[in-house]
Amino acid sequence: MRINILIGGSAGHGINTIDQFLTRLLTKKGFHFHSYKDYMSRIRGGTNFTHVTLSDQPVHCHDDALDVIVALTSEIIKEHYDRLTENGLIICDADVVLPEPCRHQVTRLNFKEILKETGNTKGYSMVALGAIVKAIGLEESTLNHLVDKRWTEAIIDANTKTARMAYEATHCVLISIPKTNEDHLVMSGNQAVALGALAAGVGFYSAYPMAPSTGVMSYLTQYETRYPLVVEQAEDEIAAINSIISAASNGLRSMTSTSGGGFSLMVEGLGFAAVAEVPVVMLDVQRPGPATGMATRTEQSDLNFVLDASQGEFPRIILSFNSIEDAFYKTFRAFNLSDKYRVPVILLSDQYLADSTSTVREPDLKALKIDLHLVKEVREDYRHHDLRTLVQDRVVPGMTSQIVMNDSHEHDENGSVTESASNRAAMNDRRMSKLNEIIKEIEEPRLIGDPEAKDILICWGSTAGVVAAAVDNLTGQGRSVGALIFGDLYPLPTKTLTKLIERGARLINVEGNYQGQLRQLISRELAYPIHHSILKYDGRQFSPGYILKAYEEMIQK
Amino acid sequence: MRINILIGGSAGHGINTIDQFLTRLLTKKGFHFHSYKDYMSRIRGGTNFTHVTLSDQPVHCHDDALDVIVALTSEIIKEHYDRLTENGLIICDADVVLPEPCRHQVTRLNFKEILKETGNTKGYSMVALGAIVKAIGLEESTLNHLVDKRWTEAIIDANTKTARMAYEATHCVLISIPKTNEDHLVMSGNQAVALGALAAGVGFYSAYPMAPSTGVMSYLTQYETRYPLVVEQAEDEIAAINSIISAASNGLRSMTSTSGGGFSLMVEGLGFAAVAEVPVVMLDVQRPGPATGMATRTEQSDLNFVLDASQGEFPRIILSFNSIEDAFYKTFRAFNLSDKYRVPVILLSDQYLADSTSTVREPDLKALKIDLHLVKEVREDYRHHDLRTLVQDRVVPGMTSQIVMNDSHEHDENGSVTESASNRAAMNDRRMSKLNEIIKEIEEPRLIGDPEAKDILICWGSTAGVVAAAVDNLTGQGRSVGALIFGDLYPLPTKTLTKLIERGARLINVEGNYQGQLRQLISRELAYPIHHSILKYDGRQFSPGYILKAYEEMIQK
Amino acid sequence: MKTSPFDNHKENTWCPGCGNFGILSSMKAAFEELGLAPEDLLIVSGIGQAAKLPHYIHANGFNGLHGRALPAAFGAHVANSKLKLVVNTGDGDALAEGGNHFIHAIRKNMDITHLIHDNQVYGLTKGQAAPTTPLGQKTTLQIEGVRVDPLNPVTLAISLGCSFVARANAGDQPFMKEILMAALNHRGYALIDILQPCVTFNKVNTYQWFKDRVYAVPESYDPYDKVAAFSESLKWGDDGIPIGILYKEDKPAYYDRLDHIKTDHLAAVERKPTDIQPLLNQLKF
Amino acid sequence: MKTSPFDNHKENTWCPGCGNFGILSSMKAAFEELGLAPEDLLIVSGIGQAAKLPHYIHANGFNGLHGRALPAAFGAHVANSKLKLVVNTGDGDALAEGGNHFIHAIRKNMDITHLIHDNQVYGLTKGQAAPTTPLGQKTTLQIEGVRVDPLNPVTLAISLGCSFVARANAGDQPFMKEILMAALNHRGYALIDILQPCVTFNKVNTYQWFKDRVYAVPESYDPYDKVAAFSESLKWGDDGIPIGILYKEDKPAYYDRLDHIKTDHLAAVERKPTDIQPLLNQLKF
Ligand SMILES: Cc1ncc(C[n+]2csc(CCOP(=O)(O)OP(=O)(O)O)c2C)c(N)n1
Ligand SMILES: Cc1ncc(C[n+]2csc(CCOP(=O)(O)OP(=O)(O)O)c2C)c(N)n1
Ligand code: SF4
Ligand code: SF4
Ligand SMILES: [Mg+2]
Ligand SMILES: [Mg+2]
Repeated sequence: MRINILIGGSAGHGINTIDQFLTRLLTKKGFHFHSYKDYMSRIRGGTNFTHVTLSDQPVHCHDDALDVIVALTSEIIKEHYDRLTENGLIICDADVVLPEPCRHQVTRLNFKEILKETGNTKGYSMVALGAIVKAIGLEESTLNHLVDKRWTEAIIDANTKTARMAYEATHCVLISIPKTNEDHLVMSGNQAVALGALAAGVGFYSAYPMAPSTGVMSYLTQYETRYPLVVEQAEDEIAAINSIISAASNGLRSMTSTSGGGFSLMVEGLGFAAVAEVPVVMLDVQRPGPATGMATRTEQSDLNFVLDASQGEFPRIILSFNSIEDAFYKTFRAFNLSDKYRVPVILLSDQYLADSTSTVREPDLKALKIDLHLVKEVREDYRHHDLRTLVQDRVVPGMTSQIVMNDSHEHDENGSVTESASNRAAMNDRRMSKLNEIIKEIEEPRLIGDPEAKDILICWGSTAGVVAAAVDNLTGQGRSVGALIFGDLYPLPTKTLTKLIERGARLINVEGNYQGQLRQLISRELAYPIHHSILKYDGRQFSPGYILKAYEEMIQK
Repeated sequence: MRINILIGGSAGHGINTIDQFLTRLLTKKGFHFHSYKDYMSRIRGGTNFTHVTLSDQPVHCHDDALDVIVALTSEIIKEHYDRLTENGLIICDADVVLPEPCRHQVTRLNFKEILKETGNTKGYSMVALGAIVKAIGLEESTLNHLVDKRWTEAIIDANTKTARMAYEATHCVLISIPKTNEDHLVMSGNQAVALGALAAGVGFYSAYPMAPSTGVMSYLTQYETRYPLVVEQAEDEIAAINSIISAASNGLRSMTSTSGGGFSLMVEGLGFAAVAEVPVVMLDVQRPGPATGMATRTEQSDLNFVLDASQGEFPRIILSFNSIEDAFYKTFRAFNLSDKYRVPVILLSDQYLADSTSTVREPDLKALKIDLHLVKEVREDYRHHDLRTLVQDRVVPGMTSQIVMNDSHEHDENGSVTESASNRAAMNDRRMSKLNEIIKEIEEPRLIGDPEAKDILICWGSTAGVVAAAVDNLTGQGRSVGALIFGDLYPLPTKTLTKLIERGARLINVEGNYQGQLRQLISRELAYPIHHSILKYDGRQFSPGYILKAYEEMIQK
Repeated sequence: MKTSPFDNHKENTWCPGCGNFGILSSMKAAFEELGLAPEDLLIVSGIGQAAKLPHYIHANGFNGLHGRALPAAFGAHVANSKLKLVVNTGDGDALAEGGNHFIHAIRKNMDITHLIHDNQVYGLTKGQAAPTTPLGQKTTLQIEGVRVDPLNPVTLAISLGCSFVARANAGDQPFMKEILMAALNHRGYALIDILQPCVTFNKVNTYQWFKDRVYAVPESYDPYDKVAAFSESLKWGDDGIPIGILYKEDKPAYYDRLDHIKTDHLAAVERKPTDIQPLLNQLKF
Repeated sequence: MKTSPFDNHKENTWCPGCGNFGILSSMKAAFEELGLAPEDLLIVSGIGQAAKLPHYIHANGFNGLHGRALPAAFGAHVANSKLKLVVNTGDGDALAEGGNHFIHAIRKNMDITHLIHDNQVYGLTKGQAAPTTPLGQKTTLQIEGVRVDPLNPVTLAISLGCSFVARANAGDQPFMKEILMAALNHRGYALIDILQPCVTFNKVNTYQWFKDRVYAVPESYDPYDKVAAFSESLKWGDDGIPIGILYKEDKPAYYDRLDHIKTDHLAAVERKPTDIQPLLNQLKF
């Protein structure tokens, strides 16, 4: 059972604060939740909202129907009123305009009045919190947890008092839902990446700010001292990629993050890392393109781009995140893969996932192992690009007395420039053949729902959560459908896919882009056409309802 | 009938000068020729050669077998001796080491001696020219044409004298070949692009030097005054692309050229041009990647890259050059296509084609028409990104009193930033739907050889010439084979291909890259697998012999 | 409120109180006073808060990529040198992502007015350090304070021989308008570093902070003395912050260096394919 | 010929007589005199003739992308600040493609020695203008002469507060070696602009041309006076070309600003996934 709460207003209304405390309280109370942010590319004003979905089960996406709308502006009602369930509840400020007649329960609170009374002029968020806590049936004592280490006692008192008043003034109570007793962590998509990188021992992180990726850097920067780690804001993305390549070539695990526009500037560096066989991890948090596009919106349209970005040909690994928890593990794994094969690893996230927060099972850190694949003592016969082997540990300057050359040209086994035709062909073979090794470690896509169903939805990245919810829903209706969820994307794992094709399943690709880019990749690699697509490219993430509707329409035809 | 002459030495030996004069003399005498350069990425020393193929028919590639080797260093003999035909001739300097025993005719000239005698110390090239002219059976008077407007009378005299001495000293005479009476032009691949751009009315050209593309800029810069035209060396490739976008948005036809590394830096700009619907023409003269790769070598490995370069999704047109003549027309056409559809056009050349020179039929300039698609008077209902139409003339500042906004975000019909979901989807539809219009103007690949043959070779770009020679050769042997030659690459023309697939032809792709990138594109677009490939990725162009051999091996299996 | 022919009616998304509003008004006022019409102008920008400006003014606009406003201005200038070009960039836009273009655009001395909205912070991306953020200043990202030395755009421009270098204070609109008019009247590269309070992310360099520190260079100041201008430009913070025209140099503007171009509107030149016949003739032997 | 522990036996592809040979020899001599071993060094470069240098010396090398030597040096410095970092770039490499990194690398004052092989031309790509090519000088591409103003790397570096700025002449190896040693001994960003004749493409700025014009700054010269140094740096050409140490500034080097890093070899720090347990604990509510 899931409850959906949408809380919206203008930038400056503290929607973020409401979200942050609400999700903390929910976690404390043993709920699972998923919360995503919809905000405009501006600092003040406009219309922003956060959408919190809570449950006793892990949640990976939002739903279409809303149980509670908290509206600080009339726009929020205008936009989302239609989504309110029959028993749904509206909590709103005094001047918010509601439809006439309003068929729903309404708690109208005079925010300003309450705040005047408690002398807490900036406490908008506390009013909202008090009301929501009551609405979802939690005890008043829950509000005792409205604390933050940056607050003074006086602030805490005023806040709690404010929230209590709102609690009291809220009359409508939703049926409360079962809780779990597990201990979860709360993280955002961007945080999960930062934590995955720290777990992997990242020692250098350089990036240039760019929504929606900046959160990774903001998180890491807080822990520079503890790890120790250097986080440096670069002058541009070109500097970022080139400095991490160099740091990595000196044995330090290094990473950069950006969105598509910044990735564009890193393209030359990507090829350099590949030819020099220096391991780097690059995160692309996708937003709608082309060019500046939509800074705070979501899309899955960079797959084609990162698949073949940069001149010439070289191996690379592309992994996408299916959930926040997955983002942690995939980032960790990216470093090991990159070091082992000495190839760049590109992580694909997107605004929806990056800016979402959810409960996450606590990772078992002891089960993780860092493998740097560095040469620790002088090796007489060392060759930096050894034609006799594909997978080799590497020498970095200053770790032994051995010297080494990292080079951006075509080079011989020792990194010296050469124009020899035979060397060129051999080096190209060496690099490209790595893909045959890498594919052995690539994870097959996950098949969920009915594995024998006629219809199999295909998706990747953050769309996984939405597709899973849609499949659950259909299964709940007693219908047979499955979904194939891709996390690892390149080299494309084809075993499961081939089996589905062989048994004649009808494949339907569900992607947040125009062209159906995973569909294109499958077609390119398997020469197999997928004829059915559910696509969305309006800057917003799918919802389960959207998929269901599109699916129904599709099968009707 | 074709005669192949290879002339080689060190950088500094004047190999270029020999090439330049030899090809001029040949043209004067009514021959067709093709000449390509193989040089190292250094200014002095090393081993460079030029390979001239002459014929009474237009020539688009070199052959494997050599009729004449002119060797100024022993390395040239070491590398190419095996290619000399039985009746072949060696012309070499006194100290050049020949194989023992040498089964061939040899004219050994003491270059230094001759030069001492004629007092023409820098005349290496003239000695070589005199000898070659004799060797291929031309009259001595041919040497009267050794003139250049930069030379004084004294220089001309000394040069002619030098060449005459060498002519006399050369004893071996090859059977002379028939000539044509047509009047041809002589151009290099890079010059053809520059001329095509000038014919199209290019008014601004900005680029950053990068081999093997720099020749385009060097040629254009000579004619700044005449046209009038601004040619500006940019501080980097990012500046180049952004300034041409802006110039084009102000109604001036603009272009940039680079090689893969520079293209990497232009990727963000490419997407910007597309979203702002500003027409730009970009030339990528391919060289082997990744990264710095091999500056003066050739490859066809940027197709995948340019196909999806830049974040997000947008329409683009990709055209490749099948010959030097074709480079002229494709460049001209690129501007008209770009202006009509307001999409970026990417031209794919490569080092082999760019640095080659050949005879070219004189274009009929009167048959060409420039179409700028600009709005010339104020239009009340003008919308810069009109959702009611796909193909529209555009307003540029300062041509009428109408004002206009060019923008890199997702925007509404007037170029204003908007975050509206429905607008986003509509604009994406508008942009991407242009591809359906563009495909109507895309040229189908050319089918040569036996159109009904079982085996059809597939190729693109400069490999066309080599494949055509291979097909000629097989046809000459009485064997049935065809070839499908792609010039226009994206949107991929599929009609001819589909017919071949339907009639069950066996497709064999021939590409100068590792992955078979056109094969991948065909697979992606048609979900049709091509199982046979002839690939080369050692930094050198195919030769007809290489293809024949690979083809024989393939069919043997 | 006064209306202007440069008003447009798009929603403005700057924070209330932002220094950019003053810059926008002063620009409009300067344009009006100079008798410019919307179609005479092309307002070019990159990406950032400052760079939103072309959307808020009724005139031709070019809102390009982050950091790339100057190459864009260059291209426009080549195509149509009759357009009055005004470039609006943030400090990050102009000096970080776009730093290379800045140093090279100045070398061309093209005829533009370039405004750096110098808020010493990245506004649009929520408060990270800009190249002009003082050493040690704390930001949303540099939580322990910036650890690299700040870059002074005025000093940099003078060292590069920029032909017009000024500084203005967004809190003083009349003064700013005067500087703007002088810049617009200058033939060549006119740079104005505008002290622009970001009321949301920069709590140090506020209207008051600037007000307490700025001083106009005196009448006696000779902007043609490069070494003196360099010396003056080094002043900052509690030592006072000079505003006004700090440096000038007489030299040919870019278009005046193009001896071969006889038109001021290159895009309007009629061209025909047959124009290249002479070049083809050269290729016959 | 003297041999050196820094000799390697790769074929050198520079033109005979190129100024780069002198730079290479002086570098080897300076390293020897300072008692450095090949494994202590990391020679970083971009792409160009100058940038081939790491291939011609027996030491750790990093031959990166055109224009990107400085970010590469930065990454290496972060990973292992014990390495002696020497960056070799062409003038195009450092100031055109890499111009943005130049201005920002100086702001960090990282501990490197940066040599600009200033041949006032693009050598490797056959003679186009570099940012340092004089106005009006003809090149293989600028056939009517360069029409944008040249950029003076020394002036630029001084204006940015680079902590060590010098100029040397490739035609004077003993002097160059002294400067190199001083730069290598400097903690912070040491820039040396080296006047490097390109015998193939620059027929103006030859060995003789430089010999006739260079002068060493006198003993009395105070490199700590920024304004005076700026003024001195403006001298060029027939007015004489100052060589020697032109500017110095005492300020913390990059690593000394990293209060939180207690090691000089960050890449050697042992790390375990369990290190992040405290962070996970913070995410429990
Ligand atoms: C290639 C690229 N990188 C990063 C960004 C993200 N970005 C947008 S504006 C901006 C900086 C804004 O700071 P500034 O230029 O000072 O302008 P302000 O908002 O302060 O006016 C950044 C980093 C982008 N749009 N494009
Ligand atoms: C991205 C990119 N653009 C262009 C080039 C081509 N390129 C190589 S070296 C060079 C410039 C060389 O000049 P400079 O840096 O002054 O070095 P020099 O050869 O004079 O020592 C250029 C433009 C490249 N390798 N990469
Ligand atoms: S964030 Fe700062 S610069 Fe941006 S609009 Fe708000 S006050 Fe202005
Ligand atoms: S071209 Fe110039 S810089 Fe390059 S090696 Fe030759 S002389 Fe030296
Ligand atoms: Mg700013
Ligand atoms: Mg140079």
